[in-house]
Amino acid sequence: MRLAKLIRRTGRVAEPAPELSTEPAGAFRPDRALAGSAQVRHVDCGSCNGCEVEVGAVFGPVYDAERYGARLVASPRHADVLLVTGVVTQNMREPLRRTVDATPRPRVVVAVGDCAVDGGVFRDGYGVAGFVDEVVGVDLTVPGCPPEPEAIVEALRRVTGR
Amino acid sequence: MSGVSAGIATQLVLAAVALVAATLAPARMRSHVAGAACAGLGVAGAVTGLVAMSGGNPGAGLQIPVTLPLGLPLEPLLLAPDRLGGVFLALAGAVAAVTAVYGIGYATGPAASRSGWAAFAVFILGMQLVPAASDVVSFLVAWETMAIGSTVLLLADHGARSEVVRATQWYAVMTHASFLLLLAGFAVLVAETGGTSFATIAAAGVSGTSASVAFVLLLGGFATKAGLVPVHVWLPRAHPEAPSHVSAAMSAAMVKMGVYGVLLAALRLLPQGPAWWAGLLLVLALASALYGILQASVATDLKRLLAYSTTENVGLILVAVAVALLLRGAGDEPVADVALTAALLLTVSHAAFKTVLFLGAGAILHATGERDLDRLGGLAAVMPTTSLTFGVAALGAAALPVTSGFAAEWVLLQSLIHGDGRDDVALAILLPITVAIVALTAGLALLTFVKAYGIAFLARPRSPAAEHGHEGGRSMRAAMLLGAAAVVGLGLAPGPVAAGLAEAVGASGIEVVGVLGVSLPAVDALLDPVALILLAAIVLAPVVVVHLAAARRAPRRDVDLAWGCGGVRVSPRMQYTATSYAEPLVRVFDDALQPSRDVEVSHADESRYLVSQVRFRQRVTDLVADRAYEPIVRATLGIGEGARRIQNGSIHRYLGFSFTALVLVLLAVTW
Amino acid sequence: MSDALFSQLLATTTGLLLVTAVVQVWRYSLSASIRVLAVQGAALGALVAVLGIERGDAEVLVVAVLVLAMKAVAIPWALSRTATATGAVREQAPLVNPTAALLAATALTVLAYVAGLPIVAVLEGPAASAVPVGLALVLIGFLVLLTRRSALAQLIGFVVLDNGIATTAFLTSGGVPFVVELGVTLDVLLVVLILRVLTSRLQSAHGGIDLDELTELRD
Amino acid sequence: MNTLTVPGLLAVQVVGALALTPILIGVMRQTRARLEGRAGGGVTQPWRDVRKLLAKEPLQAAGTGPMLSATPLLLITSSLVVCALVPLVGTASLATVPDDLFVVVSVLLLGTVALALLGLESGTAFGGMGSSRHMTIAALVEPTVLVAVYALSIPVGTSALSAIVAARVQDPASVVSPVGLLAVVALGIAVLAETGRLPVDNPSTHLELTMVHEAMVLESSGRDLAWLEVGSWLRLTALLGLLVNLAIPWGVATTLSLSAVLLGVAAIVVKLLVAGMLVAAGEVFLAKLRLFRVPELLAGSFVLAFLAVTASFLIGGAP
Repeated sequence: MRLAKLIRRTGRVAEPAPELSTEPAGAFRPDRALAGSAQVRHVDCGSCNGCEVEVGAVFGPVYDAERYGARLVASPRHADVLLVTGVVTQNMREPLRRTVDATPRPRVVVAVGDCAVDGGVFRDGYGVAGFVDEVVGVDLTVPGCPPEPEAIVEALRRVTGR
Repeated sequence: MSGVSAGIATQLVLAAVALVAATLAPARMRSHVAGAACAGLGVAGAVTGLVAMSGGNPGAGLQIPVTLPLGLPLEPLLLAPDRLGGVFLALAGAVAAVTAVYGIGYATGPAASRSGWAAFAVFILGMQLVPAASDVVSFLVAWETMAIGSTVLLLADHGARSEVVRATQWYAVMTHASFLLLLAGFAVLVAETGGTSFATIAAAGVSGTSASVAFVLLLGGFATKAGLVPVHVWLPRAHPEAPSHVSAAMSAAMVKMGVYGVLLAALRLLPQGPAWWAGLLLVLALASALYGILQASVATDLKRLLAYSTTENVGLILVAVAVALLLRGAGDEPVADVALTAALLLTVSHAAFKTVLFLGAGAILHATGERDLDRLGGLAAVMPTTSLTFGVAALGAAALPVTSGFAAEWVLLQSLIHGDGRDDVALAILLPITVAIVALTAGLALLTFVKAYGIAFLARPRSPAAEHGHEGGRSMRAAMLLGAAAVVGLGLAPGPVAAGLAEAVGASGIEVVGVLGVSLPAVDALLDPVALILLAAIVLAPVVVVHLAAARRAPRRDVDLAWGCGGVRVSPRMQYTATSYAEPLVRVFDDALQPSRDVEVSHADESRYLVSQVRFRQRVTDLVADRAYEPIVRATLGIGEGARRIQNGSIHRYLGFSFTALVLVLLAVTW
Repeated sequence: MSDALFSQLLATTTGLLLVTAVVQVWRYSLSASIRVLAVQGAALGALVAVLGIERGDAEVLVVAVLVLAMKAVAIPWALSRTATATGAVREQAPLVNPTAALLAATALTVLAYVAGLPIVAVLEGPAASAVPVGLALVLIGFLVLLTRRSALAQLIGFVVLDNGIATTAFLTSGGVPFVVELGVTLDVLLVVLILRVLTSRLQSAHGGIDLDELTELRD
Repeated sequence: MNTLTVPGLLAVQVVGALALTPILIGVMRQTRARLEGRAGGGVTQPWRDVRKLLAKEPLQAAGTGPMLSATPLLLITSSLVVCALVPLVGTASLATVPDDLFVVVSVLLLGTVALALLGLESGTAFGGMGSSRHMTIAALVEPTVLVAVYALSIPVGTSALSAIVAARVQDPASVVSPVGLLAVVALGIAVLAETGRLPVDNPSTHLELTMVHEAMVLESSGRDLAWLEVGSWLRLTALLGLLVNLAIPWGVATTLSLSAVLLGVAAIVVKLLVAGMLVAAGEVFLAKLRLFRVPELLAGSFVLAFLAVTASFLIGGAP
């Protein structure tokens, strides 16, 4: 009963959806197969967990990426989009490769956060194998340390086109 | 000379041929010759059975005039199967034929020795004479022949494995206990009626206390052979140790002779029994069904699992029989007939799929030397035929469409839910409980056989032996395919089968409908597997079209590893094993199974906070055996010890014994 | 009212009584148990009312109102007060595992039906045919008393038991005389209140209402 | 020509189920999203997901066998057959394939077994885990289902679902009779367990260790996954539909006249969507039971079903 009251009081917390930006992001052309629906698998390759917080927020009530057709899934076999966060450490190089290989095509690899995009502060660290684009090809990048949830949402919306 | 008697004579001749072949044929071609002869014997039995089933000319058969110099009212031995006997004769024959064919390729070492094949022939002959016998003496003779043959076969591997001896001891003791009970039971009947032929006994219509005594004794004897709880203990010991084609024959056919016996006693010899007989039978049967499947679902030894599932199935069969008797007592004839038909359907279908399952287990044993599911896996890739046939049979055992098991269990459930308990308290309480237990049994059977098939044939090999598995010889594959075909065939055509079986027990109201479907007007229910398949095909068609279209656009891609969270290596030891698969169940039924678990954690030398390895061991023992039998066994051994002390080999003491005896006798005389 | 409707209502109310009893065995969150107990009281009241209307007996109707007030309002209220006071929200692990207890409840119900058959046979009519439910309630109440640790849960079991007795009484005779019923119900309320006091004392003494703690009073 | 044939009706049911199922799931997700204060992906999202999955390539790992591609087709076949048999729109059924309850259950179980084998086949720890739990639950649900329908079948004297539903349409009193209520409640719990909803299984979990159904399909991708999803959604539709038709039988077409069938379609659509919303709303308030508490739940539902049977026998609660 208390929960019911709470629900009634809270109502809808999702913020109104911002405009879908139309200018193309680099060379990225969204695959028409993924229009309107993109399952997301998040891969942490050695992040400081700053980006994780933001990614969590993306799928939380406020930003609610699900309304654009993006949903988190439990297995790359089910996924279309890989959100890769963090600079790739030695131990995560092979798992990342396998994860990408385990994702059926068409697939989109999104590098989230500066570390993932270009190594960020960890670049050339002793345990670092390189940034994501060096290990597996990257289709979309979301710079920022950590990136704004809006930015991540926008990247996902480029894929789903909603 | 009628067809039946000709058939039985042929069987006797073929048995003799088989014996000669087994003893005289040179070692390298012994299996072929003797196996062929045994198969022939089986076929002869099957044909004779079918003739008798269709009621060729009742009473006709082989008369063997004997005169024993005893004061007993002996009538001539008569081997004339009635229609019910025909069913079981046909069943035993068919199973014998398939297993013999399998044995040609499978039997090696002791099983293929002279004694091995000779015993097999004797075993088969005895099994086929039991349902043919229609008088007490020949019945008991056939029964004992069957017992001896099977015991010798069971001993085959005693040189190689020590468990075999122990298993054989259990089997021998139980089987002779069964024989004694039968002897006593029949003795009561003969004493009451003054005749040894079943016809005489049935005509006399025994009733009252003596009838009850006889029934209980006979039930005890037949239940022991049929492997009901609590006298099932020999099954899980004997079946795993016997050569697989023998375990197949034992489990699929010999155990059924116990069922035949119960039917013989309850329907033919003592038809007018009071209700509590049926109640007793029902309780025993329900206990067996539930306990059997529980043990099977947690077993990891494949053949042990199959043995317990046999207990379960016999339980279900006798549930049907008991319900039929109850309903008959309540005057609900039509539904009782349905239940009776269900019993026979279950019998036949169990014979079919259990043969294949044991033969499949044999093929696995043959290829990998493993019986332990925890060390198998991935066999589908290396043993396609075995995988296919075992899979089909497992479907049958799980009572899924469209196999024989499904049709049989469907008829059983129909008969159960249509028994009207509104004006009979006993029914009102027993029927719901029965439905519930049967349903739970069915559910657990599902899990059991998903486990058996999935763990053994799917996933990746859990041991090098399983990795290098290979298909068995041609005769083995042929036998398994034959059995699997029977499972599917019986499932696709329940109509004719059910009708035929109903005829055999004089049950009315079973009709063939449509192509091969069965209809039960008594409970207005209808099952037509072929139509069901057609419906499935129709609804599947559009899906397939879409599927193929999609397949053309996006073809399948092969990747090297299954998804293990990006794990760099995947070892087969990460997989679920049979033990872990049954773990939730063991927890749920903890009180009923009382498993013994022990966990050893060995620490690394550097620090006792680092664990180098954890060993987990779980054993589920047969509570009934432990609680009920161990005391008896211990007592017996104690007596044996005592006897040894008396008898210490000193000649003087023996002389002393006889002297004392002499003196005592003299005293007694002079007194 | 028409016979069909009467037996229909009878079946529904008794069925409700039975289900609520089973749920008592099933759930062991105290708050839920108390709510279910209230429902059961209401069902009992409704049953009495139905009987009253059918017999056209005003007195029985009054009793119905009384029962409703006591069993559906007063007692649950008292219990929930105790619950909040002692802060006991959830019954800690019961003595026997719930699955077994549930199956036991089933067995008891069947037993009740069998035992009730002669009664049903003696006094005819739809009302009589529901008597077994009353017996089942008594038995299940006992089961709850046996299998629960906390004083409150036992109180609930006790009330279920009393409901059972009341049900049986109403269904068999034309309802016990007004005064007796009044006495009994007040009695129960009294017991509840007393035990409530005891419970709070127990709470203050042992910091819990687990009756097994009382075994320590021995030495 | 304003009457349908029986095959026509079945076709309506199958096609209708296929069309409605994604919407039903969408509505359930949307309800949940709204109650959580989110905007939600819209009711047609499941449609888009399926369309996309069909366009994607399936992957096959080395060492996995035929089940990977066979199971999806088996599952959806069994679900579609059940949709055809269960009286969703109307109570007419084929002469040769009556909607006999035991047949329906066995066909469902065929899909269940296929899923379990798929889980075992992948040879990963998660697959086996899901499969094992799945089968354990299935085994324990069995008694509830059969006994519950046993209770429903006693007054009608047959185990044909259409006959049971038809009888309830004719005689609304039997709907509120204790026997009917008990049986339907028990069946409801069984259905939740069978279709992997809360509190037995959490369909939207991402944590492998808490998974039952999800864990078995972790290995599937592309169109395989599409069929698996649609298949298990269809199960939900069929069983939920059966449940609502038993609880609120009104509106089910008892004749084959066009008008009756249209009414039946409208009725089942409304009932299903409302039921779906209720289930989803209820799930917001529920937490997943620990696996070893599930038997208690099932035992409870079993007791209800059992009481229903004994009641209908002993107090003759059923007309």
